Amino acid sequence: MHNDAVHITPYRTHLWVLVTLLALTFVTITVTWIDLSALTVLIAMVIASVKGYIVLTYFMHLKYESSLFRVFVFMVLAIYVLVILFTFSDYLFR
Amino acid sequence: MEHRDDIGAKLGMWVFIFTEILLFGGLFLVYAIMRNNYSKEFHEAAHHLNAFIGTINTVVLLLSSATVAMSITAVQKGNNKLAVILLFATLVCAAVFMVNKYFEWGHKIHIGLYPGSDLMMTLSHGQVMFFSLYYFMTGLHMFHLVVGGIILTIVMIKVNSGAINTGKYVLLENGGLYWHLVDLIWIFLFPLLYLIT
Amino acid sequence: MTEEKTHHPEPSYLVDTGKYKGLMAWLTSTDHKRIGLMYMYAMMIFFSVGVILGVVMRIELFFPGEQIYGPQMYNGLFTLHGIIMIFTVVIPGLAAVFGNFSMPIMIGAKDVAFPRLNLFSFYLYVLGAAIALSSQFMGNGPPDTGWTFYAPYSIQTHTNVVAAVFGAFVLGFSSILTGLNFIVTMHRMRAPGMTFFKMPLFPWSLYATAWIQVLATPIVGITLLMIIAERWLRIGFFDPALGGDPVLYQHLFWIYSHPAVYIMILPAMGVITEIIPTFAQRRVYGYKAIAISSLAIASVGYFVWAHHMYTSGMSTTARWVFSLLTFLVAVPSAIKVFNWVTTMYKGSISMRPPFLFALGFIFLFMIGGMTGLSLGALATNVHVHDTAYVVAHFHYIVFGGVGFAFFAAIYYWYPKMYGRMYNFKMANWSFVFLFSGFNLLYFPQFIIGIMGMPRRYFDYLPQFTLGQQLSFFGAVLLVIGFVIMLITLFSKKGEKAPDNPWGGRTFEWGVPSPPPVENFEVMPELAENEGPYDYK
Amino acid sequence: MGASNFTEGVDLAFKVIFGISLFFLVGITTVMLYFVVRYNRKRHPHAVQIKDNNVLEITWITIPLILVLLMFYYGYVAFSPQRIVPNGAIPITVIGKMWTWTFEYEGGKQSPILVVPLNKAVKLNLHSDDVIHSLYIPAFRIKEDVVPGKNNYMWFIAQQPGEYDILCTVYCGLRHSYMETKTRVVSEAEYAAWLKALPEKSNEPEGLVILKKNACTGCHSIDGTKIVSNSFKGLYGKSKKVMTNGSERTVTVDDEYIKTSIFDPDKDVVSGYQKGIMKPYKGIVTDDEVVKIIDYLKSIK
Ligand code: HEA
Ligand code: HEA
Ligand code: HEC
Ligand code: CUA
Ligand SMILES: [Cu+2]
Repeated sequence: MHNDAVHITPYRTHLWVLVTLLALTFVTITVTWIDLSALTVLIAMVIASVKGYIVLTYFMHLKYESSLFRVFVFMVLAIYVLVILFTFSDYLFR
Repeated sequence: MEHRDDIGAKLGMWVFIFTEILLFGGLFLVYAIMRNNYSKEFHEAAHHLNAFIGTINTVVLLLSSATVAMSITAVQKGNNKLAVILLFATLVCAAVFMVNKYFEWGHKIHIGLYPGSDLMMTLSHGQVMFFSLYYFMTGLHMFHLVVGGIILTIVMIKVNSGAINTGKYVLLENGGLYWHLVDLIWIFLFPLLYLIT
Repeated sequence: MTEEKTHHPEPSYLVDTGKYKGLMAWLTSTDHKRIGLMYMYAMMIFFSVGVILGVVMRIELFFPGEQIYGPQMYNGLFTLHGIIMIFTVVIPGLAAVFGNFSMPIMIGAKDVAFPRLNLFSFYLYVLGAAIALSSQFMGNGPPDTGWTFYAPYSIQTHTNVVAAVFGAFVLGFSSILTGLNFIVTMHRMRAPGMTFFKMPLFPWSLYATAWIQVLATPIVGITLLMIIAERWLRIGFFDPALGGDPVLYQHLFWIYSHPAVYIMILPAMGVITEIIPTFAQRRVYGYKAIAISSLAIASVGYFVWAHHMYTSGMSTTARWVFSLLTFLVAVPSAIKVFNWVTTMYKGSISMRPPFLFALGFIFLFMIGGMTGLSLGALATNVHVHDTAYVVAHFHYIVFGGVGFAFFAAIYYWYPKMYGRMYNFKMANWSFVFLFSGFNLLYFPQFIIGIMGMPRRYFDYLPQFTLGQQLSFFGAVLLVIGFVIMLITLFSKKGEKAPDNPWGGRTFEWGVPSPPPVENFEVMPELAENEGPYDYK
Repeated sequence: MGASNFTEGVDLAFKVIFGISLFFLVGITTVMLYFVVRYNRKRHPHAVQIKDNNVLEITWITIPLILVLLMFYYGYVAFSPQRIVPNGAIPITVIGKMWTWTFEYEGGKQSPILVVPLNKAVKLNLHSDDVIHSLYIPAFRIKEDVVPGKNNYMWFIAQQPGEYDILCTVYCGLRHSYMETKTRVVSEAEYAAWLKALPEKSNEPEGLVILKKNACTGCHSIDGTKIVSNSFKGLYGKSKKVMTNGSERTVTVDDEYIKTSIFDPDKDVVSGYQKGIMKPYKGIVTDDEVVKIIDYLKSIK
């Protein structure tokens, strides 16, 4: 099955991940103080996505799971993005 | 004979997480459309939210996610005692989050800002929509937080009794995955509701 | 071990071996075969209710004007008819019954991955159906929104919409858990040697179905919750009076409910793909093409939802984008039809009832699907949208397709389920009545639809009278056929069935009829050069 | 020539799609039946196993693909002009309300039927205050939803004089199937004369205007006929049996009773009716308007 090599993430990694996430949180907050109008949303979402990526890879252990799991996650997110895009094909062209 | 398949169990959990992602996905879609329709009003309404409480809650949730992740490491290394402490820390974080939310919602409801209230009816459509979404999204998120909290409590008891151990800890992993999902959703909720003013 | 087993064959799953006896033994069983049968019994009850409601509608429509009851009742009738048929019959349908009964055996597993979760989904199903039905008797009376619950009407009407919506929500949850269970089962529990591309095609279709169940159902879940919130809390996502957008509701509803039609049809196609090779004694023609077309239908089918909304005031861009995508999804269906027919070429065909129903399926599905094409095209849709034409289209596919596949599946696996045969002659007669009644009932609806007869109409203009009356007679023939079928299947016990009455090749025909509790005495395996359909 | 400028295009699209479909339906069914007979077990006891053929698979992917794209094309071509309104089209506002249609012409004149001049482009601006309806003229092959809170529209050129049905196709409640009217296509001169003869917008009593505006008249007539519920004619001052909290009592229709009937109709349900048919109009009809309604009801005693 799992060719026995259970991957143990060291505590240190988790702490670093936490620090990174906290740092990114403060980046978002400061960025939104500066008013960049529409860009603000974009930047905030990009940062949130980066944070999400980190949570998925490290906390949720995707990095060490079989590639099937990564394919699935990618597929699900891709479908969701397409759903949004197709819905906006209505709202943006009204 | 109970047949055991840890990867299968984890796969099941992931698939469940996908459904949760799409459940919230539906809400995020509504948010996106409404923001597109009422961008100015959303802008104004977001000012009414307390970004400070939101930030604290973000920090608390990230912290709790890290402790859950570390508790897995602890169990893998055979240190159940540390794992229990870490899980307990997670639950404390969850409680802090809930208390904060209680004050946040309580304050709004106190000044009469809730769906269907008289004050709400005087606001513009876009603002009403923002608050409707705010209550619905954070409410649903909180519901998941409570469910996650219950799961982790059970897990903690099992770690404590040794039913979860170095040789068998997929339940802990799955509980953790669920908890991270709750965190993941907040990561997107927080800027969308509190920050983008 | 092995020696012992050959002497004492294991008892069949129909024999109570556990702690409980009788009914309790069934209600607490986590055996996938028993759960499958329980789904079937429950479903037949709901189905019968739905059928009666349908016939009651037809009686009222026999003449224009009010005959025996008023419009409020009619509106309640088609709503309940739609809710029962869609949410409790065809969506769980073949996946819940035969997915549970046959799929684990076909892939060489002892059970599904999470047997207890499986039983839990069954109870959720019963609970959800009960809640949906209770809407009839509580509060302000039967909901009258149609099964689509379109806002803002569903927010404003005073009937008991919340119960119906919540019932649908619970049913959705049950469906998600079943899908989850099947995905894990098919990933983790296939027999040694059975790669994905050696899996039989019914499991393949269930695999594609399961992904839709898991990925589309949550969207309708949250949408239904929003409807409840609107009714209770004055949260106005879809209510224009509060700044909401009713068209957004339609998007969200169909993001699920279009893929849901593929949740219904894919397992049906899977069943047909099993039946044809068995009765033609021929390897499935185009195995890979059929397997991949299931995935193609599932994935492209996710993105065509707005073809239900061409007249809703969407942007022109969205209209043509969705029309184009709709046409793309028709192609994989065509591939399947071509491959089925080619599988019959140079076969050795025995015309047993399951095969007869499979032929009926192909014919009716083609009509349903092809009229779907005229609905997918923009100009023609605008004319026939929300008319009897649509009613005819979906009955042809949902009932002519899924329903006939269901009959075919029952006739096919019945010997395996009960270890008994049934009377072929009676079965053939039931086909004759069902098939002719069906066409007489729904074909006139195409014609009056094109003439301009709107759907959900309690009363109609005189020019549609003839069509409506033909439909009534069709319904009568159908009910006769249905009764004949029930008698064939459930009245008297037939002779004992052999393990492999049809000469099938998939694993379920290698185990005793009825199968033992853990399905296999010796776990099956597929050799390197062996496929699932190796007929000599 | 079709009844409207769209009729021919739509019918052509139908013909193309049905033609292709029929060809396949008949062809596939025939082949299938032939196989069933020719390779019946009696005639053909031993099946021949045949290898998959990729060329064949690709052929029957490509050909249907081309054919469906052709169908898409015909559908698109016949449809796209439906969304492009020519300049100078006569604007008419359509008001869809549970369960009546009202057509408002330039100058605010209103009529319950749609009258349009021959060979002139007409634009219908669709408007609803309650729920979604859909305006459908089968003979013209057009249909578009009337969505509250949204400005949807449709247009057409009527090409043949005559009377055609108008129907509502989105389910909109109790009397959805009665929400129908006619469109009359007349010559330009006749149209002008008709429009002129149409009475100016209401010198009707205010109360009646309010009743019409809220579509009360969809259920309550003002001339004594019974629609869904009792007529308003002669209502005021009558004594009635009503169910209050499950017990029957007799009341006299007075100001107070009418007010509760409008704001909370389920409180006193007139005997013989179900609860919940009439929705509460609290917040929709104002107190002021109720007074005017009562005044009007008194006047048609
Ligand atoms: C099992 C259920 C099921 C299935 C599989 C389908 C399949 C399809 N449906 Fe249907 N549909 C419904 C159930 C289903 N539908 C229901 C319930 C509704 C009404 C909902 C409501 O409003 O209440 C509906 C409504 C509906 C509409 C909206 C109608 C309206 O309200 O205006 C449309 C529009 O595009 C549509 C299109 C299609 C198409 C293009 C397919 C295609 O997938 C069909 C593909 C199949 C074929 C094309 C036949 C096989 C092919 C050949 C034999 C080869 C030859 C063909 C070619 C050369 C192309 N359907
Ligand atoms: C599975 C789906 C299904 C089935 C089987 C049926 C069966 C029937 N339906 Fe339909 N129908 C719908 C799904 C279905 N329906 C839906 C979704 C709507 C839309 C609702 C809405 O508008 O919101 C609708 C709407 C609808 C209308 C239109 C209402 C309107 O728009 O005004 C009418 C009109 O008469 C009608 C009639 C009938 C009749 C007479 C039958 C039958 O009674 C015919 C008789 C059938 C039989 C006698 C037996 C057949 C047996 C089987 C198929 C299965 C056997 C199964 C087991 C043994 C387990 N139905
Ligand atoms: C959906 C149909 C419907 C509409 C629209 C409707 N009503 Fe009614 N109304 C009823 C029914 C049914 C009853 C009888 C049952 C009851 O009392 O609730 C009723 C009862 C009443 C009564 C009491 C009549 C009596 O016979 O004693 C009054 C007054 C009334 N309505 C006024 C109105 C007004 C004013 C409006 C519009 C603002 C309105 N209704 C709109 C269906 C309707
Ligand atoms: Cu108005 Cu249906
Ligand atoms: Cu569809």
